[in-house]
Amino acid sequence: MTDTLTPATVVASDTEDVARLLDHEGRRVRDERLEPWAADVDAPMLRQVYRDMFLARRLDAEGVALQRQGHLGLWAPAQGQEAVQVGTAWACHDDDFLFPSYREIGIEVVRGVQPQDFVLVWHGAQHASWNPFDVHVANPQIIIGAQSLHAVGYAMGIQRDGGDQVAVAYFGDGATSQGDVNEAMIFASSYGVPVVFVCSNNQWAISEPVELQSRTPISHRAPGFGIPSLRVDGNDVLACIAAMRWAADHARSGRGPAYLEAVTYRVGPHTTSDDPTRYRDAGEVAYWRARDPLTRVEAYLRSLGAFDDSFAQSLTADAGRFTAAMRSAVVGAVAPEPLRVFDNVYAEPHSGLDEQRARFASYLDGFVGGAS
Amino acid sequence: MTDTLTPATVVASDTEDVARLLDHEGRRVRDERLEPWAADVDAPMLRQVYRDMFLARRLDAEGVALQRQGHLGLWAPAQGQEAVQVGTAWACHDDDFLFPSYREIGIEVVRGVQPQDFVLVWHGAQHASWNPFDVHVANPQIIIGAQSLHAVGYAMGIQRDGGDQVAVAYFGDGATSQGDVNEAMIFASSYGVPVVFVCSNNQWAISEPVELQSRTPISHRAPGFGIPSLRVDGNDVLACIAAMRWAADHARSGRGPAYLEAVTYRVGPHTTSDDPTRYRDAGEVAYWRARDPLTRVEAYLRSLGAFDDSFAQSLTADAGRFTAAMRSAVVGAVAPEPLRVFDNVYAEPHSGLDEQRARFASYLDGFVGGAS
Amino acid sequence: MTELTMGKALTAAMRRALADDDRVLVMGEDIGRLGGVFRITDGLQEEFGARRVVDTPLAESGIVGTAVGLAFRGFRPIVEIQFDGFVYPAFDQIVSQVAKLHYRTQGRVKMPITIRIPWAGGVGAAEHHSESPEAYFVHTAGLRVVAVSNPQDAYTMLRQAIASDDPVVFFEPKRMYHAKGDVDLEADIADAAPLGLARVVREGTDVTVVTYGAQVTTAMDAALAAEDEGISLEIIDLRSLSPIDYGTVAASVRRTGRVVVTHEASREAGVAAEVIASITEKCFHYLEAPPLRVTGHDIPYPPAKLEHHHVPDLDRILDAVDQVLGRSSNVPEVTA
Amino acid sequence: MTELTMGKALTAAMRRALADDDRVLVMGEDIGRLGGVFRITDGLQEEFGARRVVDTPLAESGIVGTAVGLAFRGFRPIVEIQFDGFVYPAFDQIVSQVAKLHYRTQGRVKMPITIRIPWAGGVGAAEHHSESPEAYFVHTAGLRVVAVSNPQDAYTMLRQAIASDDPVVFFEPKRMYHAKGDVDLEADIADAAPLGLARVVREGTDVTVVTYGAQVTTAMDAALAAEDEGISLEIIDLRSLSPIDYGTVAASVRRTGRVVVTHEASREAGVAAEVIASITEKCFHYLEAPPLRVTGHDIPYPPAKLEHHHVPDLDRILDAVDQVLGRSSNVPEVTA
Ligand SMILES: Cc1ncc(C[n+]2csc(CCOP(=O)(O)OP(=O)(O)O)c2C)c(N)n1
Ligand SMILES: Cc1ncc(C[n+]2csc(CCOP(=O)(O)OP(=O)(O)O)c2C)c(N)n1
Ligand SMILES: [Mg+2]
Ligand SMILES: [Mg+2]
Repeated sequence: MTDTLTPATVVASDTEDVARLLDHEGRRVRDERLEPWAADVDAPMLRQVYRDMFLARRLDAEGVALQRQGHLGLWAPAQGQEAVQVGTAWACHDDDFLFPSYREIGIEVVRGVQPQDFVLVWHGAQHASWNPFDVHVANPQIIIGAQSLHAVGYAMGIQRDGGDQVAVAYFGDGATSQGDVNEAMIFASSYGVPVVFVCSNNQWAISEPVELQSRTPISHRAPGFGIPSLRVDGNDVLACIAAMRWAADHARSGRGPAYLEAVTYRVGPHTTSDDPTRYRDAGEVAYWRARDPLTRVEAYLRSLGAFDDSFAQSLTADAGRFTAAMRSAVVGAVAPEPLRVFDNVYAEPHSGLDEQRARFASYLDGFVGGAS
Repeated sequence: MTDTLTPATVVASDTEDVARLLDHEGRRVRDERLEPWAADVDAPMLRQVYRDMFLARRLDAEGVALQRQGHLGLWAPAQGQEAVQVGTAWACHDDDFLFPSYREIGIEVVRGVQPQDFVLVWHGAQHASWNPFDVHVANPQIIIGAQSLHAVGYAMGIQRDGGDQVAVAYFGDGATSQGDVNEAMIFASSYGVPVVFVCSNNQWAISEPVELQSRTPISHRAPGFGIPSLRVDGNDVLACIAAMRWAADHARSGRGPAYLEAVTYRVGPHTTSDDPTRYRDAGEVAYWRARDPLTRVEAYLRSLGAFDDSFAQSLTADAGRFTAAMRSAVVGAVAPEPLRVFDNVYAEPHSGLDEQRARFASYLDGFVGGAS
Repeated sequence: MTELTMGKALTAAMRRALADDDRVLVMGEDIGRLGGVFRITDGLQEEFGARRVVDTPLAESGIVGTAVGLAFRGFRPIVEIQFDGFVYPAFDQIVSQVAKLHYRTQGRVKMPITIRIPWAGGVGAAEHHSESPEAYFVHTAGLRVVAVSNPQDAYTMLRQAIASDDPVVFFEPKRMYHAKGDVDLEADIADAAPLGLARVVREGTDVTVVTYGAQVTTAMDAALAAEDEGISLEIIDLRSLSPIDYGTVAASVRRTGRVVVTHEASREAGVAAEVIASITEKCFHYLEAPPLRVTGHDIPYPPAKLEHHHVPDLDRILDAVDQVLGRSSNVPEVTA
Repeated sequence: MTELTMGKALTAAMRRALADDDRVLVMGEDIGRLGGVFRITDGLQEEFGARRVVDTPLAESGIVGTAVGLAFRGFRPIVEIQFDGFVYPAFDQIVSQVAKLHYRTQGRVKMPITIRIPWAGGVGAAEHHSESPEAYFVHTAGLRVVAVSNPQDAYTMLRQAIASDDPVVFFEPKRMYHAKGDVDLEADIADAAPLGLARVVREGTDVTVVTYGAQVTTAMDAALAAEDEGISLEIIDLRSLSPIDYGTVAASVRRTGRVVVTHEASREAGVAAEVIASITEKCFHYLEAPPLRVTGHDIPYPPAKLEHHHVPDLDRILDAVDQVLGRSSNVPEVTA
């Protein structure tokens, strides 16, 4: 009888029960499940991957700095999560459409999002910056889990168009508790659409540990919905590339959705407003700092003789140019025009709003020189 | 690696892959998982159980008749689902609190709901009839899946009170697609509360077959959430009793939630407004009619020498009295007082509504002899 | 001209949209083989296939959320919510995504989604099957909201809604599904009155009665009854609730000086409050009497046997007409 | 009397309720160890334990739905929604269950649930963190809705809300969390003004300004500025949005004959429309000018750098005051 299933005894917080290709020291280890998907990842490619991880790390630090200096209202640090973000994005085709949450800096780096587009939203100038159709990345979602359904709907569209893209839904461990994320699995499985779910399990949803959301590893949920899943070391970029290639290939080849749980860690605070010392130990953070996703790629590249000082210098120089551009986009930025608040509420004229806009314009005109 | 889980190959619509104690012919078969929980179910008890199933069947037919004759606005037939409803309710303690959907007639029969309380709602006189605290059954829920969270919340209350009750959430196969039902599993598992989920998989959600909701057996979902589950023959009342005893014992003894999928069939239309010939074959219905849950208990009782004509006559007589009382509750019922529409919107005075009520009362007084 | 019920007019509008534009999809619960519980999508799956007329799993947030994703991919989904009371699980996706995405993305991502809702009461239904949630959507910037009252509008406005690049919440009064009327199936929608305009459905001189949906019929009945007493009612069918066509309403009120607004939804912060606040602002000096509301009470929708005490009928409208004409002493008093 | 911020006053109210009644629970995201993202539940879990101050999984429908079940079992849950924009996933449980269960069950099942919502803008937050959804709940029969404007009310009204046998949606203006004021922590809540009453927070003779929440402070600032110009504003803090205390509002309007209603929420079918429609009905013959609204625009909440063009400020209130006094030529015209 297939129905006397009992839950697994592994707990959600067991972070070592994962598929891995690079160990904490950067040594190459084997994983039979992943090997076929990593065979062609050579040193030149891994240097490119590392470059994106490095840029994500620096860009993130600059975001924190700009927030501390008052140029941004908020920043959601991604430090420690570069491997899953950069690795999964690298594994995709350029026209696969990614639906991120607010923390997925790394995937946006891979897709070539421009410096100013990382900061204008947190600066408060706009709700979304880049054009999603240029980079095939939707603007970051703040409502937890909502984007998972958008990804599934997009994949329904791919299915109808006969396209060979996949859609990717990115979300956190906390998000798995939302009805929407579960409904997304149900719709995806029912229709067998080409979507990949990527859960970045960074152990925390603000102050809530992952065990509050799930007693079993999050990856265990998907099979119950008819979706194959893989639990991967989210700090091992090689494993993330391989796992995502498996998942995307599964989806792309018409076999329906696939699910990845990437076990990782949010080294920084939830956002710059958060004080994580209220809810977690320094020891835990230290444990994870020792498992840094960048360090192990660097060590691996060094062992291959593919990491030297000139490479390091070029990374730093590139990142410096990038972060300088971020900074200049917000430092001394001019405030947007007041009437812009009315733009794009509707795609077509709306008599009610048009009247409000006209009234407000004439109200502003009533001030000498217009309003501030 | 525990995470290369792949979905089961059993499909949701495989209705024979179930735990069973009475086969279609009413012969006792063994199931090691269920045996311990059925050991003490003897013929006298099974006669009582059958009595409730029989009453549910008759009561249901009377509901359909009353609707056809214009005394009820609607009726949601339960024919074919008596075993799961009556069996699971029999397995509960009297003060276990049950949260049903609109179709759970059988559990209400077991709990002694009165004749008029089965019809006054469909008659249109009230939104809910019995006092839930008298019978420990909430009034039927119409919003699909909403009650699953109420059951979990109630179980959180039991946990806090140190009570030894369990809460039971009843819902259909279609309901499993709702975010709420999934969130209910998440909360229940996270807190380890004493709740049992009972999914009556009757193969259809109005016109939608269960495969549209789930590619895998519904019972396969629960373990991914850390909840043990069992897939049981929902037309075998003995199996339903045993399975529910296992589940309730699991929950009651502090081991957290449990989940049953009862595989059954809705023999009638979704409601009296539905025309199932538009979406399903006569052959399918015939197949299931041959697996009628009452017939096999009758056959089993006969094999035990515990079913004779006088028993049958007493059942018919009792049911006749019951259905007559149902009928007299609605035939020629007086319309409720108009001002009753304002009652119980709030528990405490509300100046806005009180003013509306007063105005409407004086408006009604303006008609000669008041309004109809 | 073809005589059609409102239900069949809606079906015809979707059939036409599906035929004209292969990016149009219909999705919802039981809309395929069954043709919907009201049969509004009857025959569409057979004609256009299950890829374009899509039965969905039973989850409203999922339906609307996937429609958003389809819109991202350039589709124009028509979503059927089975009954008014089942739209609430989708509220987050509607309010935080459908309504806001065009604004959020500075116009880059369009949301040409039509959300069809069989709507309101008067049909003797069970709880949650007779809700009037339109004010929630009217209060939500980024949505257009329309409510139809007759087969021709049902046909034309549904086609316009599907063609609109904005999301439209489309209310279909259940108790009018079987009402018949002539429908011009061939007319070009570009020639029809735009989606945002109200219509004077009966001219009159004494009192302006503003309404929409099934209440238009009730108001017309009231106008006939009033005529017998020598009172001339002008009836305005708003048709669009966001935007509201205040030009048409104000022009009428300036002539009559008296206004009654009626709808079935409850009263507090409802659409009638909006109409009265705006009209008072725009026409204050023309008003001869306080504008009055005739609405459902501020109660959950009552059991079927009591619904006729909740849904405003002809008598309640006439009572308000009498009040604005000063013919009734039943003028409201503050009770507190 | 103790000087407290509004935030601390709210904490004190919950501490007192938890201490007085062991059926009271607090539940929400991050409210335990962290004490909530605004620290409003700071220290409560430590004091009362994780069984009574409960961190929940990240799912708002789940939070409210389980609160309903707890109410079935006789508990009195206080639910914290982390930010205003995250209440929508719980909308179905609030509208179809919390609001309707007492009515549905003919008074047998009480829903003494308090839903606390950190509310509205003006704090430079990201999208979805500055919503003003109160009209949705005001339009929903079966709910009580209150909005607090100062520390003393925050303390008293939260205790009253928790003690109420009805569900209360409790709005806490984020931009006032750090505002300080004297709070009487010992007073008996039975002696306080009942939950449903408005309060005249400043007496005046020329124009009645009706508002609530953080806008009370803005209106008071406007009153000071107006005073300099010799204009006397009467400011009413509604406090309760369902019910609305029309006795207090009407008494004022009968004296001043002029009224401005201001809130931050958008305008169409908002609370101001309700107030104006009701006041026009109740005080028509006392009105010297059309009542005006000063509200947020009918737009999604804009990016932080633009929010001061959306949230009505002192100048926009004074502009409307000028209009109702006929001192401005900027009187609205119908554009259509
Ligand atoms: C519907 C909704 N509820 C609550 C929040 C507030 N919130 C923002 S982030 C967050 C935690 C998310 O945790 P997780 O999904 O693990 O993602 P992470 O932040 O760890 O990347 C919460 C509760 C929200 N944004 N949306
Ligand atoms: C939120 C919501 N959406 C839609 C409906 C309409 N509806 C009523 S019953 C039903 C099918 C339910 O199927 P299932 O859960 O399998 O239960 P069954 O009727 O088979 O017992 C639907 C779609 C509803 N009542 N509530
Ligand atoms: Mg997380
Ligand atoms: Mg079913």
